[in-house]
Amino acid sequence: MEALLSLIVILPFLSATILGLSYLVDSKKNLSNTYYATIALTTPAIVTLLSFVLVFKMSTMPHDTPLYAHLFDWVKVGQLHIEMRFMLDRLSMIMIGFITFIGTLIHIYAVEYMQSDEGFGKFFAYFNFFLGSMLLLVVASNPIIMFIGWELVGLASYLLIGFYHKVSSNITAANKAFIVNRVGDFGFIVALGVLFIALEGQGFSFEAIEQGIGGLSHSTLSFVGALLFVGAMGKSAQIPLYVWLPDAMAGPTPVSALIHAATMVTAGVYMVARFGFLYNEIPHIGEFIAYIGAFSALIAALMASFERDIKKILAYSTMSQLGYMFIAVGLGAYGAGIFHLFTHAFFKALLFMGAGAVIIALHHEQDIFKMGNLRKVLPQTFIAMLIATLAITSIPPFAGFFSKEAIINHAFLSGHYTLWIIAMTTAFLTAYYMFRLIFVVFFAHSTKTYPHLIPLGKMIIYPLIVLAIGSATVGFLGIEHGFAHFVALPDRATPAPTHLLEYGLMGLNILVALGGIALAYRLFGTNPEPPKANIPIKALFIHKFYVDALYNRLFVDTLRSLSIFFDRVVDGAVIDGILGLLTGGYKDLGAKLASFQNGTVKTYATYVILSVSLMSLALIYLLEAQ
Amino acid sequence: MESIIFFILAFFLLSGAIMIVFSKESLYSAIGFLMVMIAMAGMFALLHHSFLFLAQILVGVGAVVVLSIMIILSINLKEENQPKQNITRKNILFTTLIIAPIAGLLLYAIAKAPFAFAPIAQHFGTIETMGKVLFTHWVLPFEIVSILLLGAMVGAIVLSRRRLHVES
Amino acid sequence: MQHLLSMILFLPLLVAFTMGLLRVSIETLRMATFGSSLIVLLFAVVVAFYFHLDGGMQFVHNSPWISHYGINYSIGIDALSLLLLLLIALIMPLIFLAIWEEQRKGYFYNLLLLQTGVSGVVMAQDLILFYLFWESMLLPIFIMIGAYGYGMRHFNAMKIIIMTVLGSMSMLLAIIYLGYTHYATVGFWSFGLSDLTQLAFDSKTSILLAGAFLLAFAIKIPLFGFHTWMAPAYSSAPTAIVVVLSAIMAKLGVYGLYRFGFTLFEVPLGFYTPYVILLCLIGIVFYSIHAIMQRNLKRIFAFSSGAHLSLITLGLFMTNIYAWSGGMYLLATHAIASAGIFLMIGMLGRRTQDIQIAHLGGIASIAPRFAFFFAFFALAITGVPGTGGFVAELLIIIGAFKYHFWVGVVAATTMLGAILFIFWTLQRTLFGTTQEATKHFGDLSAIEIGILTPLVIILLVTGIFPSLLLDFLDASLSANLEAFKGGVK
Amino acid sequence: MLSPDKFLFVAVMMFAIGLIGLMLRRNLFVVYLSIELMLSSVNLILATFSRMHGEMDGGVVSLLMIAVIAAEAAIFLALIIYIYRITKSVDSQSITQLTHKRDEA
Repeated sequence: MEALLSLIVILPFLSATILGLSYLVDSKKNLSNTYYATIALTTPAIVTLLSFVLVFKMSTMPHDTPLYAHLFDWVKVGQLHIEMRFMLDRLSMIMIGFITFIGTLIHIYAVEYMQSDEGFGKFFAYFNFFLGSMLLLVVASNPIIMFIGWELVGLASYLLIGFYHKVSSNITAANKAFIVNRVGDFGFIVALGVLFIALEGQGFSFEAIEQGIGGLSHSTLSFVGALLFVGAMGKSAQIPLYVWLPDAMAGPTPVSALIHAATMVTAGVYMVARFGFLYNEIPHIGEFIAYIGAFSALIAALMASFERDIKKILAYSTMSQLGYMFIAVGLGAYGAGIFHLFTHAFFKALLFMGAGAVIIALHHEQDIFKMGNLRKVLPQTFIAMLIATLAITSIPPFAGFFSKEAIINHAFLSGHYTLWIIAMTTAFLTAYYMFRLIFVVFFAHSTKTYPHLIPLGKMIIYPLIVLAIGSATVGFLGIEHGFAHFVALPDRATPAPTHLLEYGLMGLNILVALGGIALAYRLFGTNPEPPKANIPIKALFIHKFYVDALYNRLFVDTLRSLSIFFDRVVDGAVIDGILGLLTGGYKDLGAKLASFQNGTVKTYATYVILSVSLMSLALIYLLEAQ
Repeated sequence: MESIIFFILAFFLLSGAIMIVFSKESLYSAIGFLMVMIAMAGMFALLHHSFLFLAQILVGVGAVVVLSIMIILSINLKEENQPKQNITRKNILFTTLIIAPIAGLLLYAIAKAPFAFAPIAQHFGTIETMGKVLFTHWVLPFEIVSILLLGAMVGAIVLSRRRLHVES
Repeated sequence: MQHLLSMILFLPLLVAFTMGLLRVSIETLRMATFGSSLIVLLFAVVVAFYFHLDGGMQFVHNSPWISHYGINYSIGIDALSLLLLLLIALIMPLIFLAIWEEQRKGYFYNLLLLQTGVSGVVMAQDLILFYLFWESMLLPIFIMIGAYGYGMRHFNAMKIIIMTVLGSMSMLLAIIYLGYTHYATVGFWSFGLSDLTQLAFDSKTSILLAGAFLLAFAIKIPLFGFHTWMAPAYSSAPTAIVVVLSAIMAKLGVYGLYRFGFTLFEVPLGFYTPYVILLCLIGIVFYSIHAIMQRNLKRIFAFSSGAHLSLITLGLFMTNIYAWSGGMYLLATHAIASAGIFLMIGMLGRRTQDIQIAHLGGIASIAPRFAFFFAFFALAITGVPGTGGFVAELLIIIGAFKYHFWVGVVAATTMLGAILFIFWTLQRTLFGTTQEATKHFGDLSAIEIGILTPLVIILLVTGIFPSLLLDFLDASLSANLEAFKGGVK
Repeated sequence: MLSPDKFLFVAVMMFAIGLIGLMLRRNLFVVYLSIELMLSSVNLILATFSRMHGEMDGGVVSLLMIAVIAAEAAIFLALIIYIYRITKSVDSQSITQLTHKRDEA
C-alpha cells in the first residue's frame, strides 16, 4: 500500500522526465507521436488504477487511520525536520481519485487535440509533470512538501499556458499566471514561517500542527490563517489575485481543462480544507474568506455575462464556482466545499473539453458570436455541453445541484444572509451566462452552415461521454450529506433545518436557475447581439472593471519606473556621486597641483629658493629660541 | 692700508655683481662679471692665497669670462630676441622678501660667531703648500674634478655641435 | 596526504609558470590547463573523501615563512572551506571547456593564477597569507577585464579595482594592527587565526577592527551601497571572469565574513548586525527591482547575483542554525546556478555577438535544448522547488522569521524578487519570434551539453535530496554556531 | 685691521645679489652669471675660512671650485647655444617642455 501511494506521485514525474529527455534528445523528430502518447497515457492510466485500488482499500478502513508512505528525510536542520512522506486520508483520497481520473480523460482528449502540434512530446512532458505536482500537493503530509507541490503546479501552469511560445502575448499571460501565483505563495510562505517558529520543536506535519495550535495565541492563528488564504487566493483565482485566470486561456484547451477541473485552482480550496482544524479556531477569518469567495463569485459571474470568448466565459465561471467553494470552506462546511470541488471537476472538465471540441472543429474560432446552430453539426458535443451546463446551473438531478445547494443552504442556515443573497444572485447570473453560451453557440442563427468543419475523432468524443455520465450522476453521492460524512472533515455545525425550510430553499434555488435560463433565452435564444459598451456600467463590465489596467498602472509601471529610478538616481547619482566626490577630489587636487608645474625653470627655481628661505626663517627662529 | 684695498675691492665686487643683475645688455653683465672675477682675485690675494689668486686670474678671468663674452658676441642677440624683462616694483619686493631671510640667516650667523684671523703660518697659500695638501688629503676629489672637467668638455662639445631633434 | 592541499593550491600556478617559461603553443596550453584543473578536481575529491564530517579544521599544514613577523604558511580546511574548494575545483574545468576555442593565451594564464588565488583564500589560516591570496585573485580579474573585456572595459576595470582595494586596504590595516597587538600583549608576532582569536580588545577598538574587515567583505559581496562596481564589471568582463566573479569570488566575501569576521569578532559584529541586516534587506529588494529594466543579460543576472548574496549574508547574520544552513546551502547552489547561467550567456554571446535583450528572442523555437538549459538555470536562480535554491531560500526565510518577524517578511520577498525580472527576461530572450541576431541560432553542441549537464544534475540532486549536503554541513555549522554564541555571551 | 666678518659680509651680499638675479631675470646669460656669482661667493667664504683657521684645506676646495666653475661655464654656455638654436631666444620662459599638459592626462 505504501509503495502504491509513493508510486502515484513518482510515476508521473518519472514519465515526465522520460518524455522531456526524449524530446530534447530527439532533435531530428524521429520519434513518432505514438511513442510519446503511449508513455504519456500509460502513466496516468496506471496512476488512476492505483488510486482506485487505494480508494477501495481505504474506504473500508476507519477514517482516522490515514495511510502513510515515508520515502526519505528531506531536510533535517535544527528543529526543522521535514520528511518526504505522503499521507492518504479521506480528503486526499477523494482528491487523488478525481484528479487522476479526470486527468487521464483529459490526457486522452489531449492526444487527439494536440496531434498536429510539433511540440507534442514536450506538451505531454509538461502535462505529466503537472499531474505529478498536483498529486504531490495533495498527498503531502506536511505543509512544506505541500508547498513544493504548490509551487511546482504554478511552474507547470507557466510552462503550459505559455506553450505556444512564439506569440509573445501568450508568454505574457504565462508570466502573469506565475507572478500572481507567486504573490499568493509569498503569503503562504510567510504564514508557514510564522507557524513554524510558533510551533518550533513540536514537529511540522499536519498532525503535529493540529495538536500544536491549541497552545498558540488567537492573533497568531488569525494571522497565519489569513496569509494562508492569500496563497489560496493566488492559486484559486479569488479577488484580488484572479487576474491571471482569464489570460491563462492562452494555453491549449486541454491545459485549461486540466487547470480548471482537476488541478491548480482546486489547490486553494483543498488547502483551506486541509487546514480546516486551524480555520475552526478562527471563524472570523473564515467569514472573511467566505466574503471574498462570495464577491469573487459575483464579480466573475458579472464579467462572464459580458464576455465573448468561449474559453474566457468558462474561465470566469470557474472563478465563480470557486467562490462558492470558498463560501463553503470559509463557513466551515468543508465537506460541502470539497463536494462542490468534486462535482465541479466533472462538469468543468466537460465544458472545457466541449468548448475545445467546438474550437477545434471551427479552426480555432473562439468568439461565440461567430458561432451558432452548432446543435445540428456537433450533436454529441452539444449533448455533453448541455449536460454540463445543466449541472453548473444546478438543475436537478445533475451533479452541480446537490453540491451548490448544500453550500447555499449552509450559508442560509448559519445565518449569513448577505452571503446567501450574493450566492443566490450569482446562481441566477450563472444560469444566465451559461445558457447564453449554449443558446448563442448551439441554437442561434439556425440557418448557419459550416462547410469546412473538421471532424472530431474518437479520442475527443469518448472522454466527453464519460464525463457527461459523470456530470449527470456524481451528485447523488451527496444525498443526505453522504459525501461530507465520508470525507470526515471537521465541519462546523449549523442548526438543522426544518423540512419545510429545506424544500423551500431547494425550490427557490431551482426557480432562480430557471429564471436565469429564461432571461438568457429571451435575449439570446434566436438572434443574439454581441455586448456593446453603450452605457457606462456595461462598459465597466466589458472591460473587466479595468482591473488589469489598474494593476498595470499600480504595480508594473511603478516597478519599472522604480527600476529606472534606482539605476539613474540611486546608483548613478547618489552612490557613484559619493564615490565620484572621493575620487574626483583627488583628481581636482591633482589638477591644482599640476598647475604649479608650469614648465618654466624660473618658477621651479623660485620654489627652491622659497623653500630655502622658509627653512632659513625656521632656523633663525630656532636659533633665537635657544 | 689693507682695509683701504679691501674696501676698494669690495666696492668693485658688489658694483660688478649689481651690474650683472641689473644691466639690460648681456655684454654689460659680462663686463660686470669681469669686474667681479678680478675683484675676487684681489680678495684672494688679500687673504694670502697666492695660488688661488693666480688660479682665479688664469681660469676665472682668462677662461670663463673670455668664453662668456665670446659666446655673447657670437650669438649676437637682436633687440627683438631679447627677453622682454619686466622688473616691476612688485617683482623686486617679492624677490627681496624671499631672499631677505636667507641673507638674514647668513648675516646672523656671521654676527653671532666670534671671528678672527689666525696668525699666518709660513708659506701659507703658496703653490708648494697647496700642492702638498692637494696631493695628499684631496687626491680623490682632485681626480673626480678631473673627470668632471672631462665630462663637461665632452658634454659641451656634444651640445654645441649636434643639433638634436626636439619635438616642439 | 599531508601536502594534498598545497598541491591543489599551487598546481595551477606551477602549470602557468612552466607553460609561460616554455612559451608553449595554444593547443598545449589549453590541454595543460584543462588537465591541471581536472587533477585539481581529483585531488579535491580525494580530500573530500578523507574528510571527517565532525572533525573541525583538517589537513592542517603549517610551516614558517617570515618567521620574524610570525607569518606562517598555514593552511587547512573545514566543512565550508571544503564545500567552496569543491565548487572551485568543479567550476574551473567547466570554464576551461567553455573557452576551449579561445585563441588568446592570456585567458588561460590569468585563469590559472585566479584558481590559485581563490583556492588560497579558502585554505589560508594565516591572516597575512589570506590577504595575499585575497589580493592576488583580484589581479587576473583586473587584467582580464581590462585586456579582454567589452564596452568601457578600462574604466570598469579601474572601478572594480579601486573599490575592492579600498576595502582590502582597510582590512590590511586591521590585520597588521591585530598582529601588532599580539606582539604587544603576548610578546611575539603572529598572524595565525587561532592565535589572534585569543586576543581581547576594548569595545571601541574591536568595533573599528570589525568594521575594517566588514568593509572589505561588504564590497566584495557586494552589499547594498557598495555595489556600483558590480554591474559594470559583470557587463565588461569576459564570460570566464563573470562566472568566477559570480560563482566564486562573491561567495568568498561571505566566506571571509564567516571564517574571519565571525571567529575574530563575535561581540563587535553584534554591533553591526542591525545595519548589515538592513543593508541585506534593502539589497534583496533593491537589486531585484533594479534588474527589471536592465537591457543587458549580464547586468540582469549580476543584480540577481547581488540579491542572492544579500540573502546569503542575511542568513549569516541571523546566527541561527536554519539561516546558517540555508546560507551555506545557497552559497553552493547559487554558485552552481549562476555558473550555469553565465556560461550560457557566454555561449549565447558567441552565437549572436550581442547580449542586449532587445535583440534576442525566439530562441526556444529553433534551439530547444538551449532554451531548456537556459530556462532551467534561470528558474533555479528564482528558487523553484526541485532545485537547491528553493531549499536554501526556505531555510533562510525560516531563520529570518526566527530572528524577527519583519525581517522574515522582507526576506520572504526574495520569492517575489527574482521572478519580477527573470520571467520577463526569459520571455524576451527565449520566446516570441526570432530576430536578426537569433535567426541562425545553433542549438547546443555535445560539448556544451557536457559542460552544463553536471551543473543541472547537481542542482536537481541538491533540490530533491537536500539532506545529503545539509548533513555534511551540519556538524561543522552547529559547532561554529555554538562557539559563536558562547563568544557572544 | 681686517677681520673675517668683512669678507664674509661681502660674500653674503654677493650671494644675495646672485639670488636676486636668478629670480628676477629671464635672460639666460644673466641667470648663468648670477649662478657664477653665487659660486664665487662660496669660493670667497671658503678662502676666508681657510685663512681664518690657517689651514690649507679650504683653499684646496676653493681651487677645486674654480675648476667646477670652469666646467659649469662650459656646459652652461653650450646649453645656451643649444637652446638659442632651437628657440632663437635666450629667454628662460621659452623652455616649457616640462609643462604638465592636461589633455594628455
